[in-house]
Amino acid sequence: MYSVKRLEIVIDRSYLNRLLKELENCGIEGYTVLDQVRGKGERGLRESDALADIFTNAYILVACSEETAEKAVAAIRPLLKMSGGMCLLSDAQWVRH
Amino acid sequence: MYSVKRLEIVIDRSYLNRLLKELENCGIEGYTVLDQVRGKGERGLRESDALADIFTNAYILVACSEETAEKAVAAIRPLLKMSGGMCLLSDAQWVRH
Amino acid sequence: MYSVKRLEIVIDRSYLNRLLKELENCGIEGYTVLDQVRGKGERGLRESDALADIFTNAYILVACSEETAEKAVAAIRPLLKMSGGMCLLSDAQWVRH
Amino acid sequence: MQLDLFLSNLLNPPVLFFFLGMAAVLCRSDLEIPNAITKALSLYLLFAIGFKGGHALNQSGLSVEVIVTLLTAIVLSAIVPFYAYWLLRRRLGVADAAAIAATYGSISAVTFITASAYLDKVGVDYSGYLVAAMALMESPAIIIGVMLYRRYRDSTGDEGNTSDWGELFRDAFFNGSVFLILGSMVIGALTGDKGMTALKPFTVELFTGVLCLFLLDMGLVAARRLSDLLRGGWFLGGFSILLPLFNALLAVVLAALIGLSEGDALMLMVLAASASYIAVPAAMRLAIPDANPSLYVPMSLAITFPFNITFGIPLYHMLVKTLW
Amino acid sequence: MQLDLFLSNLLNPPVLFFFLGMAAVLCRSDLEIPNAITKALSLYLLFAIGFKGGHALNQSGLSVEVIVTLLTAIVLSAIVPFYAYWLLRRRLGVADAAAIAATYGSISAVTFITASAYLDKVGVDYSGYLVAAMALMESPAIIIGVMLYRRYRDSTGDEGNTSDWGELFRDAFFNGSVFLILGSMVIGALTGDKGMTALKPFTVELFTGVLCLFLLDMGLVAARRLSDLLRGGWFLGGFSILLPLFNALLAVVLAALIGLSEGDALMLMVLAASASYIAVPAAMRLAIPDANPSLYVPMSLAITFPFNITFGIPLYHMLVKTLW
Amino acid sequence: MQLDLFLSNLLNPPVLFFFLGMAAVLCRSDLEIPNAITKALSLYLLFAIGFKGGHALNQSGLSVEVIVTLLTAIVLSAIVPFYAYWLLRRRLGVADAAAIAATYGSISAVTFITASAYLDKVGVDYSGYLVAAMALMESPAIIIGVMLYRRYRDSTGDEGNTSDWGELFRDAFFNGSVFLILGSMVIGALTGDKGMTALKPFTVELFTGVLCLFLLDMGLVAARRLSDLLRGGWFLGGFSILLPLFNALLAVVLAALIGLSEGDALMLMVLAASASYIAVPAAMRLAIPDANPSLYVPMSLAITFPFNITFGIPLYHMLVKTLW
Ligand SMILES: Nc1ncnc2c1ncn2[C@@H]1O[C@H](COP(=O)(O)O)[C@@H](O)[C@H]1O
Ligand SMILES: Nc1ncnc2c1ncn2[C@@H]1O[C@H](COP(=O)(O)O)[C@@H](O)[C@H]1O
Ligand SMILES: Nc1ncnc2c1ncn2[C@@H]1O[C@H](COP(=O)(O)O)[C@@H](O)[C@H]1O
Ligand code: NA
Ligand code: NA
Ligand code: NA
Repeated sequence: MYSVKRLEIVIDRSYLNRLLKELENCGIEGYTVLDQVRGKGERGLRESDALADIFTNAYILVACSEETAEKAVAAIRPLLKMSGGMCLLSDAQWVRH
Repeated sequence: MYSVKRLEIVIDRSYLNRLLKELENCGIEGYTVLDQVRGKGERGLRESDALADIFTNAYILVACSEETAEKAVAAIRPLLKMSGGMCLLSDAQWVRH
Repeated sequence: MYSVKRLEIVIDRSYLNRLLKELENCGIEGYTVLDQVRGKGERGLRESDALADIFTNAYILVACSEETAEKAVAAIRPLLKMSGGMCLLSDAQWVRH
Repeated sequence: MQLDLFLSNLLNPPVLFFFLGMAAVLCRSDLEIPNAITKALSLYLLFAIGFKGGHALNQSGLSVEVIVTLLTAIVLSAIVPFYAYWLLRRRLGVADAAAIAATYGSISAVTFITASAYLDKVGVDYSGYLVAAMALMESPAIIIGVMLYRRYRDSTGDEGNTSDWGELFRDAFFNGSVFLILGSMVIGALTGDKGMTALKPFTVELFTGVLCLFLLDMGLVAARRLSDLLRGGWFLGGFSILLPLFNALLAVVLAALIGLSEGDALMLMVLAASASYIAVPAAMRLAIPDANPSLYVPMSLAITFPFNITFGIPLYHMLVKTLW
Repeated sequence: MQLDLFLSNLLNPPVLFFFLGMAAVLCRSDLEIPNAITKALSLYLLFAIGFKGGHALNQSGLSVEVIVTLLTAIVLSAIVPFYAYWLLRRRLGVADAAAIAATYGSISAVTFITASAYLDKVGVDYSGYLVAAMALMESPAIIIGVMLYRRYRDSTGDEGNTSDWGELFRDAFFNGSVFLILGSMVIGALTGDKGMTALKPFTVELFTGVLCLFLLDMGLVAARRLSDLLRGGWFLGGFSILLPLFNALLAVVLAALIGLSEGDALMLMVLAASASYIAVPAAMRLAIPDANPSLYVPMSLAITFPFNITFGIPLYHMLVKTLW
Repeated sequence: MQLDLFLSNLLNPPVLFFFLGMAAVLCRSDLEIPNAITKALSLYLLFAIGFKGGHALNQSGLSVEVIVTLLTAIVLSAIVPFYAYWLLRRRLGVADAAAIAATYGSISAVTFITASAYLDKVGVDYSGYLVAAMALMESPAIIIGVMLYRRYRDSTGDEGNTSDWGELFRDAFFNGSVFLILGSMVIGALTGDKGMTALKPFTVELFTGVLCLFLLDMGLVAARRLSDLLRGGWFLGGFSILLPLFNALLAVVLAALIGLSEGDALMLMVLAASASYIAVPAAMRLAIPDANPSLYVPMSLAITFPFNITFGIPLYHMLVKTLW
């Protein structure tokens, strides 16, 4: 087991692909994605209606080293600024298998 | 970046709307919802069957100040008591964008 | 409120039932499951296509005592080794209701 | 000849698909129907049955006969919860008794539909406007169940339950399935023959096929839920068969009194005997939170429903044939 | 007789189901259609309408008349965004104006489909190849909207927007709905009568039924989105009705110039008057991120769409009847 | 005339929709079909094909001819994995070789269905009861693949693999798709003409339309999975075409021996040549966890399947025509 940073991001799903590209550019090699979550924030309620399919959020969970996390956070900030969303950092232990 | 509390709640989806109303009453302005998760707990297995659509859980993630979190926890306790469910509190850093 | 360990596992969904059985054998009585998440890791992209329905991950969240968590981690390691996946441990407070 | 009716019913593809679903669970097959599909199938069935019922109403008009039948149906569904509650209280607490009483006062659209497929098969007519009776029987029992609960529960320990009567009436009368069936009925009645011509291939011709898939799914769900109940002992299992029989008897008496035809009488019996597993549980979970859904759901879904679609329907038919 | 057209349209089951959906939201019913089902219904409609259009093209061939009509349609959809933008800039910023302009230059397949159901009902013919016109009108407005945006926005504050023209063209011409409708059209054209025979029960006979369910869903969504817009005041509400009317007028003039038939002229008007709520919003969200989707989506979905399918279609028809 | 068969097959709407799906991925369109819909389409196809097959069995009865054909089919599917394994071991490890061998011993229902659409189109009859052959050919290869794996793997490093033979047999014989097709077949056989009358609009008339949508989806998936395989070099690509050809040859010899008709011989060849991408991968992932699914899935799904439905079927037909 070793310490990692847990990065949790909620973002407008329209921008998910750009976000994942940014993360990979920062050297992040693993992530888990939930394609459809809903929520509320500064931009109000965001609930998918599947017709105009642009009111949905995606949730991304990344476990990575502290260093990479810092790089990633810096890289995705402009995207989050443009699209709205949330980014949380917390601590965890990675269980080696 | 500043410290926030991460509040994670799993609740019978029938009560999701009441829960969100309670949270908003406590001053929580942002949350993320997964409408359909399944699980096991004191009340046994809970897996949706979409016919009698009352055996499903919802998952709610909230990032908020410690103070708000405490208020929220107090407010939703009776609901959780009635419906069953789980509530976890942990620490995280909110990334400002 | 009392301290618990948060165990987060991402695993090939084919092995979800075996994993849950292992967890229950370790004395874990509560868990929450997301049946369909996608992601990337050492084994490359994993995105469901619903035809050959074996490229999907499941996400499992468990809150349990530190002791149980350690037992569980030891028990599921061989499974994760075989199937791939991720396991994170972090700290949280369980809100009693 | 009596056996004939049973065989005729059992060799109905929808009924067989229900058992195929149950068999899949027993064989521990991994056959599964995604939740979104279950909902889509049920939306389709409600849409189609409502629309056909509306078209029938358009043809028959709102005659005295129609109105008397509808009123009888409503009264029937409002009486059932009272004696059901009284019986259940022998063994259960207030909350569970009230929730189960509501479940049995209300109806199951799919049981109704299966009965209509049966009548088609054996060549007996029934009035299309009975769909309206079905739609009107869904909600009253919910209100009465909750009234019983609020009247008799011990006043302690339910501070969490904040739902008021307004919400309750909305849940009872505007819940998705009631709303869709009533709405489709109104549209079917408004658009008449022209509407039916345009929608016939969709609402009429596909109907049995969709019903088969839906019953396959119900078989899967019922078999999974059954184990929940079996832990509960014989009282509830027996109740789930005997109460429907009694309800059917009450219905046949009322049907005779108001002079319904053979097919219509059977349909009224089926409605009375059927129990809800969609609308009522959703309402009960909110309005009677301390009732245990692992009782009222499997009772209606895993015992009463299969009993009705296999033995119930031909049994009720035998009775009507004897009396009429 | 004029009123007749309105009634004829209103008593169309699909239109009534749209209002049923809206009513469900007003009554706060919990009626819901799972997202996967919404997508499936829309896939079906695009598939079916494209295939039928392709079959029609196969029958008509690519005559001069067909080509002139298609070119007119494209030009029409390319002009609209210019004056729409110019009007909107009176009140809105560059981004919002450009996004809304694109929305109204493009079209709504379901409006087109509803109009064709209307024409079937009142017994007026139209050319099946207009489906090709519809498909070709989806994308140009997207390109022009983004051109306007990139030309006029103040150069600050959009570092985040990294999408280039290549991506944009792909989003405009290869987005899922455009691709499916065009692809099905090509297949329909290639397989001709043989293909149609095999697919008729699926693509033609079920069509109205599926359309009803889809419009039920659109009613649910439109009613929910409406409140977003009402906060925005009357300018946008008025615009969402007046611009379509103007577009329809422009279309009828062009239709007269190139000598379309009564039915074809109506269809061109409907296309011009309709606004996109699927393809364009998806493209705008990426290409004009600083435009507010809570404006352009409800304008097209919750005002223009219901207006067109209730009043617009018969109104345009009245006009054509007067002129032709 | 030979070219004719190919064209006839290529201008089949389902085949064209498969290529439309592939084209969507190549054009990087965002066309997508929700997972729940994929599953619903596949449930429908299994339900319909099973039911039709059951009805055919009901008509034909279980004659000696039928039984001989079914036994031949089972034997065929049990032999293939042996020589496939032996060939694959030249280049691959035990686990991968065994899993791929199982994949090619088993069958693909959609390939079978596409072949039946082709035969309808060219006007050649085949026996409906071959559906039973198809259903019976799904499972044996799974068992044999796993037997090969357990026999030849080096005994180290698989402590994780705890699945026993009981589980394996259940996965092989009761997996969802096998169960549904067999179950529907039984129901079709039991309910005979009456059942068919009730279900014809759903199971027969809609069939080609649903198949088109499903193949559109398969095209999307196949094109996405293709890149996984191309990294792996030419051996597996070549194998995915040559082995099916050889299997078809073996099948045609057996078909001649037992005296099948032209259409039946073609269908047996198609079954032998097709490879599984649903049931077998699911079983292999559990029973042979160290085999790489990024090999066996794209081989069957992205190479063998498209090869069979475009070139294979008319090629096999040509061969049968020459020999018969
Ligand atoms: N405080 C919060 N806690 C949890 N989720 C949030 C929070 N704030 C925003 N979100 C999520 O991020 C999405 C976009 O947020 P925003 O850009 O602030 O509207 C929301 O729809 C929520 O899903
Ligand atoms: N220890 C736990 N860890 C994770 N999830 C839990 C835990 N306990 C309960 N849950 C979730 O909360 C739901 C309701 O719990 P309960 O009311 O205890 O049955 C369960 O179905 C699980 O989804
Ligand atoms: N560093 C990571 N952060 C988040 N999720 C991960 C990470 N690594 C792996 N995963 C998840 O675990 C799954 C299997 O991982 P792997 O076995 O490494 O391919 C991936 O598809 C992801 O969903
Ligand atoms: Na009843
Ligand atoms: Na337009
Ligand atoms: Na094979």
